[in-house]
Amino acid sequence: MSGMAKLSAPPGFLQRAQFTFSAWPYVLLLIAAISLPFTGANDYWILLATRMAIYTILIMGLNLVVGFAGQLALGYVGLLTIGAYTSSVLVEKLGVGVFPALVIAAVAGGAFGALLSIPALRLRTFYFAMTTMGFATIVSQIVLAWQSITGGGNGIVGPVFPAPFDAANGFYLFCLVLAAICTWTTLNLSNSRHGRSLLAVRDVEVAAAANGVNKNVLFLKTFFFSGFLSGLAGALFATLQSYITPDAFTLDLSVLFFIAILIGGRGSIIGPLLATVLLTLLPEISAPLVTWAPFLYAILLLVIVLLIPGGIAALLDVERRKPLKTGRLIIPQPVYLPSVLDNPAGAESIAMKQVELRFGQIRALDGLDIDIKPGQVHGLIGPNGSGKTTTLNVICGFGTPQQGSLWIGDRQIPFGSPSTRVSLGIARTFQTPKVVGEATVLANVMLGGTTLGTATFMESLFGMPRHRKDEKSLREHALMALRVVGLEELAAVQAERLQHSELRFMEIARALVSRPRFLLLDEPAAGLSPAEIERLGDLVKEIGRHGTGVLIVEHHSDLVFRMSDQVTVLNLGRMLAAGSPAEIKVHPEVVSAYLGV
Amino acid sequence: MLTSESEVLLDVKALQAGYGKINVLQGIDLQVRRGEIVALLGPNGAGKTTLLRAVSGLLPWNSGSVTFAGADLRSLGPRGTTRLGLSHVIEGHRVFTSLSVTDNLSLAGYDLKHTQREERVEEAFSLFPEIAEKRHLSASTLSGGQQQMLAVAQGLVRRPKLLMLDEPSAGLSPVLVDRVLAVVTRIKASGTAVILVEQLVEKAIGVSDRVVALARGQIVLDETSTAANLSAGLQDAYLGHADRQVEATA
Amino acid sequence: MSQVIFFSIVATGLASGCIYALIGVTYNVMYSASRVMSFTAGQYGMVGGVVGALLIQNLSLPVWAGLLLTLVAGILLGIVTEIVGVRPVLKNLEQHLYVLSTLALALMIKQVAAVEWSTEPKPFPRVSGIDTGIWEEKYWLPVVALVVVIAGLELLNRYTLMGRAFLAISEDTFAARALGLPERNLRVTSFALAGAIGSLAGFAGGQMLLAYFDNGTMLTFYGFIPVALGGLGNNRGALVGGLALGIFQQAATFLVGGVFASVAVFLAFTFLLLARPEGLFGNSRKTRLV
Amino acid sequence: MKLTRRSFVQSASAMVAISSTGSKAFAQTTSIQIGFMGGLTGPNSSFGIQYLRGAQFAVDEIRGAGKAGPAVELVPRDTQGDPTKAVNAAQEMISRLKTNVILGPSGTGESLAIMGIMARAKMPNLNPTSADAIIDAAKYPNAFRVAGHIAQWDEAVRFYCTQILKSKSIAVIGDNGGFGTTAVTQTVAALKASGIQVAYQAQVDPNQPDLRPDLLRAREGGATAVIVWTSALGLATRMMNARAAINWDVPFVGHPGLGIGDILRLLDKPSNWENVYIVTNKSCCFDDAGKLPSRTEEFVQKLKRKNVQISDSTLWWIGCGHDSVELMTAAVKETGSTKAEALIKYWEALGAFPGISGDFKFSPKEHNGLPTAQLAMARANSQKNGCFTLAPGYS
Repeated sequence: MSGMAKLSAPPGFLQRAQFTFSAWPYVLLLIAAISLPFTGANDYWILLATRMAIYTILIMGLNLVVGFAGQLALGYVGLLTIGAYTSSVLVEKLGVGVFPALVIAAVAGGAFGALLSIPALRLRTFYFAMTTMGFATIVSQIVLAWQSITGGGNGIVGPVFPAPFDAANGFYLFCLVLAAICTWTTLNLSNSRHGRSLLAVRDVEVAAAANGVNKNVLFLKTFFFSGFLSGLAGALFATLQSYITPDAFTLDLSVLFFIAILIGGRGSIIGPLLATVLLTLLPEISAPLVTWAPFLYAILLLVIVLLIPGGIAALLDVERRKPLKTGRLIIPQPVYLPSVLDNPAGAESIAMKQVELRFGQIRALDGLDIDIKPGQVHGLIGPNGSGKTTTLNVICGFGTPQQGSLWIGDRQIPFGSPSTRVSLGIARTFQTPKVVGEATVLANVMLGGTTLGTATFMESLFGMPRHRKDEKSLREHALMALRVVGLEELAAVQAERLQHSELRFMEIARALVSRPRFLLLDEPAAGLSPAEIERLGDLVKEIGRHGTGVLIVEHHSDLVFRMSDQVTVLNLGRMLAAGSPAEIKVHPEVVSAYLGV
Repeated sequence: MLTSESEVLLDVKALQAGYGKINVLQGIDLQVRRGEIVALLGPNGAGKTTLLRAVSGLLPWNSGSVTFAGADLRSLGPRGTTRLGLSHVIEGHRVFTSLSVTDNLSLAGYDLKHTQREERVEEAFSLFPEIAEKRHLSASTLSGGQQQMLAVAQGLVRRPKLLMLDEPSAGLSPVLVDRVLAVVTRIKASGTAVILVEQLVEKAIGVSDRVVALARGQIVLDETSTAANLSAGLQDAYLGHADRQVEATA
Repeated sequence: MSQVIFFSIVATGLASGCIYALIGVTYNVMYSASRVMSFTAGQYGMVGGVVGALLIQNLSLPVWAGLLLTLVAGILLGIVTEIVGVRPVLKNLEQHLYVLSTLALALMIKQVAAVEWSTEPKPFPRVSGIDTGIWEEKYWLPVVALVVVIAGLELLNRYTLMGRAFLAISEDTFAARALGLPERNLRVTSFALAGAIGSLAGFAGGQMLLAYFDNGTMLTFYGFIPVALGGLGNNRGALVGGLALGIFQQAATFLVGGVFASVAVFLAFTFLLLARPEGLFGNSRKTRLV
Repeated sequence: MKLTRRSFVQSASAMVAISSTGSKAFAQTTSIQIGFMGGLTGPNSSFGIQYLRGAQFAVDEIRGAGKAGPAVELVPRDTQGDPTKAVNAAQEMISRLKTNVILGPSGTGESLAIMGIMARAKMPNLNPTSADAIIDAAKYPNAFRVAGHIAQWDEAVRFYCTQILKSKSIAVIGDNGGFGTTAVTQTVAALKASGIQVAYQAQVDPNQPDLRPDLLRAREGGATAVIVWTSALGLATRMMNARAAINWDVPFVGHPGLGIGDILRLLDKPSNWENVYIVTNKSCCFDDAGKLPSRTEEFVQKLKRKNVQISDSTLWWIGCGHDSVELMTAAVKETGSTKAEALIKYWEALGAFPGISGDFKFSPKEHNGLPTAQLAMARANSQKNGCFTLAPGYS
């Protein structure tokens, strides 16, 4: 079945969609960088290039935290310091080999990076920014005070690499290779389920959880990795400086790293890369620039924030300026559903038993029983505040009731912990579509397959087979889901450019990717044109036919009646009536509840 | 029920508005005459609140036009519309609990002259003796119903030409609902027009001259509150009528 | 002898604590009207010191004129912050772009001071006659400034309609707009007010901190701690938090010495914050919105 | 023409024994590129600025004189005292600008950072900073110091406290910056070694508002003199004010920074500046008769004529810049070469070079050019035209 579906894909389409980024800028940069020493450039330029390479290593790591996870970490110079001193002290004071020291420094950086993930998880943006700044100051203070080890104000000699890496060119190429590897790994990560999850956490945290993203674990790994790169960069920095003192690690440097990412563009890799080059060169160009450099950076930052939020990356991206076809129609193709869904016969159903949820005095749910049977479309209607969305949330693990229980078949499901739901076969959409605007439609839909992926963080970093396998199958699967909802032609477009109705269907596609046994739709028809509502109705019916139990919360009663097999009417958190659409429509209590008699 | 233009206070033409990419209002045409009470009904999500917000300038609209007492409301913002005499009492009796009852009312008359403000505040109190008693207490000490009264009173401080009430009955006991709605009729006496958004359909119809029903961002019913087929029409509006919808959209 | 030491710790702690508290209030005033935490808060303090010294010490203006113009400078910076750094990014607050725009502004203010004023700490003039023994100006001036500001804010909120409008906006901006309050003007005003308070803090603390371009960074951090601990928009919290911080800092400095004192402050702050993200006196309603 | 002459010169100079006449002939045709690095903006830039002022003055003088001499060019770079920028600047001078010598940088941190780089490139360096570690004839054969360094200052200061003030119990207080921490530990160690009691020791945050607690502890500890190691203006003044506040008439002895003119404006009352002694260069001190050494006096007059700003300056900083240029030009004149080897050889052989900031003397072993004897203690508050009056007990 799915084979048939693949065959019928437009030729070359999968390939086209595969490249969510184009590789040539990186290739060009690398070629230019490698050829530098052979153009007879003098050591000064080599030095600057080396500096760029080292900063790149750190910024690639920081980019994952700032650009992808959206955590405003201002104090990364602290991790640079830790890396630099770790390697220097190990080599100078303890006679450890240079290369082992390099690794240990990186690990040390990683450890402290991981530590930073705690405030990141617990504190709000500005608070976190402040904490990291404090962290940076404290590190340099301690380095200064801990004379016996760090040499205090006298500083300490940076490690010297053995030949051929002791010469300017040798060291440069060494750093360059490392920088290239780091860039490559972050690229891999950004195009993996982990990268997509980070963006989701940044922009639509709730949706991330609903799609099975475990923020804590993800942050721990990400922060460790970015700390690891910072530590690595620190060690190389110490060698480049040849002698380090605390005053080399200024907050200005930290701000430079930070700003480079925003100027480059959040969620981009090439942008920060170019920004790093730009910002490293800027002060070297002329003397007044040295004095005013921080001011310039600040202005750049302001301009970016106010005028070009996308940063350099947005400027480079010509694709997004190409106008999209207007008057697009969304024509779902339910015939492909079989290759997306695979529901076991005689599947179990979800049951809420006597669930009671109070917010203070208000009883949002007041002893509610509800059954969602596989293969059925279950409509949920009721006046404002009758508890429709709350019901949906409880099933999805948002909001924990004080009483009652939740079952799938004969297994009881604990309340709360939304990120576990998708692996139980429960997928949902949201009242207002929650999508990552910068990411492509395909990437957004692939988020739905987060839990299907098998490749670990590490495997994704180094683009190992399992990672590539994951990506390939997930991509095809996602494209299939897009074809089902009728958006495949928009796969490669940034989600933010879609119309509202298209986003709604995209969310359904995202939900379908997880091969859900239960699909929960929260007001899917809101803001759709009547014609679109029609098609939505048919699609939902079809999804039901393919064995997935659908719960649909909707104000458009007529739509609900048309597509539901079973309708439950809520009022004040209680079940007012349940039955077939026909029964409900004439149910006197329902009518009165609506007309408020 | 044709009206000569002079009588028309609020004139909404082909109004489209929404949040972000969602166009909740799909082209609304609505007229309200001076001193007229219009009940604005419809299932939730139909766009009632959106319509009020668009009119009062809390929400920018995408297309269409709104004129109020002859003035174009485009890009006037809530401040401008209130100054023109259009008061919008938003849903959920959101009074300022950190302030006293009197202060809540004084703020409603922010840029009136001091003496004038005083007297308007008293005027508002006169309509709601039960909150007048608590004038010096913090608004947080008021019950839900009293807070709703305070909110309505806020709307009256400026002696508006048009008062828009968004679900004044939400979360109130039936007694209080009647109490609040009773005020609506009193306001009418003073020549103020009212747009009343309500869930309690019957009660709303009871106090209003005209009934307008919204569904899916469109007006699906516009009748006098005495019209015969009213309830049937409303039932369609709320619970829909599939086949009719299909024709409408085809 | 030991009393002298004790007095010194308390006096210095109180004085610096008052300055921190004032910067904390600066944060709060801006936050209440806009739900924005601005990196510029500390820079107003720096500007207060620098401009004060420039006018009174270098241009030898009379003290009252110097103070007045200093406040004007702060007010202008506050307004600029609102127009450039806050208003444009207010539409989508949840993206927290204000963190970046205000950071940019703060960096710019600092750099201008560094280049146009000096990177060396410069003396700040004595502004009052009273400056002897335990009545040293650098100890009591910040206290007076804090009292004046807190009292002033109280009066504003209690006895003026504008003050109540501020409270209204900080409680429920949407409702305030619906009521037809001039929300934007009030926001600008509150930023102007914040600028004034911040620069007053710097002016009052001039004796203690000197007119130094880098004070801004320090104040931004130490002024934030009382806000974080006291709870956003909670001036009483900022007051208590600020004084506590000042005393704690001085005591720590005396007991464990400079470096470890700042380490102690930072660690204490971080752990308290991790334990109570909404602050010790903060309530979740206020903090939820950021 | 020129080119051939010079290239001939350079290849020749190695073997040709330099006769004075020859040298002049050669010299006329040699142009000297003098790279200058220092924090000209950013924190602690006052030293860098005055150091450059001196160097610039010397260069202008040579140019202005128009006398037979090599064309001298000064290439300044502002490092803002940031080691990272310093490394870039040093490499630029080495590889791109190809200067013949580097003066500076003016900060210890940045100096430490670039010593290795300059040594690898055999770039002659005349360094005015005080960190002991940066001068090491073996490790950095290319680097020569043209000022006193911590060890010497420490020695001079301890000598003054113990021998002249006859103090048996001394407190040592410095800032927690690079210089402070180093100097304090060094002094404390030396004092203990020489059996002097260390009454109290502390490294304080330069922004610490009140220093009475520290001074009280020092007094409790029984200190009869306080050695102060900081160049942070605020800290220095606060210490003097605190000393007055607890009315303790203990002498402060220490860093030249205690004599900066700005201190007066930071003091509660001018008298707080009494009884403070700084280590400085003897050649820039007034003797009992209030006279400067003639050479210095002459220099001051010249500066005044060219109205170079010297009030509120420290003359030996300016002199230091001047002397650095002189040392360089002299070396080129005498050797007729701008080659590193030649310059280094010349300086190492240099008997005694009469400079403004002192009489320099290098040797293959010793690249610290200013003998400790050239240092003296002076009254901190006696600055006039950047010169100081010798402290009681010196003459």
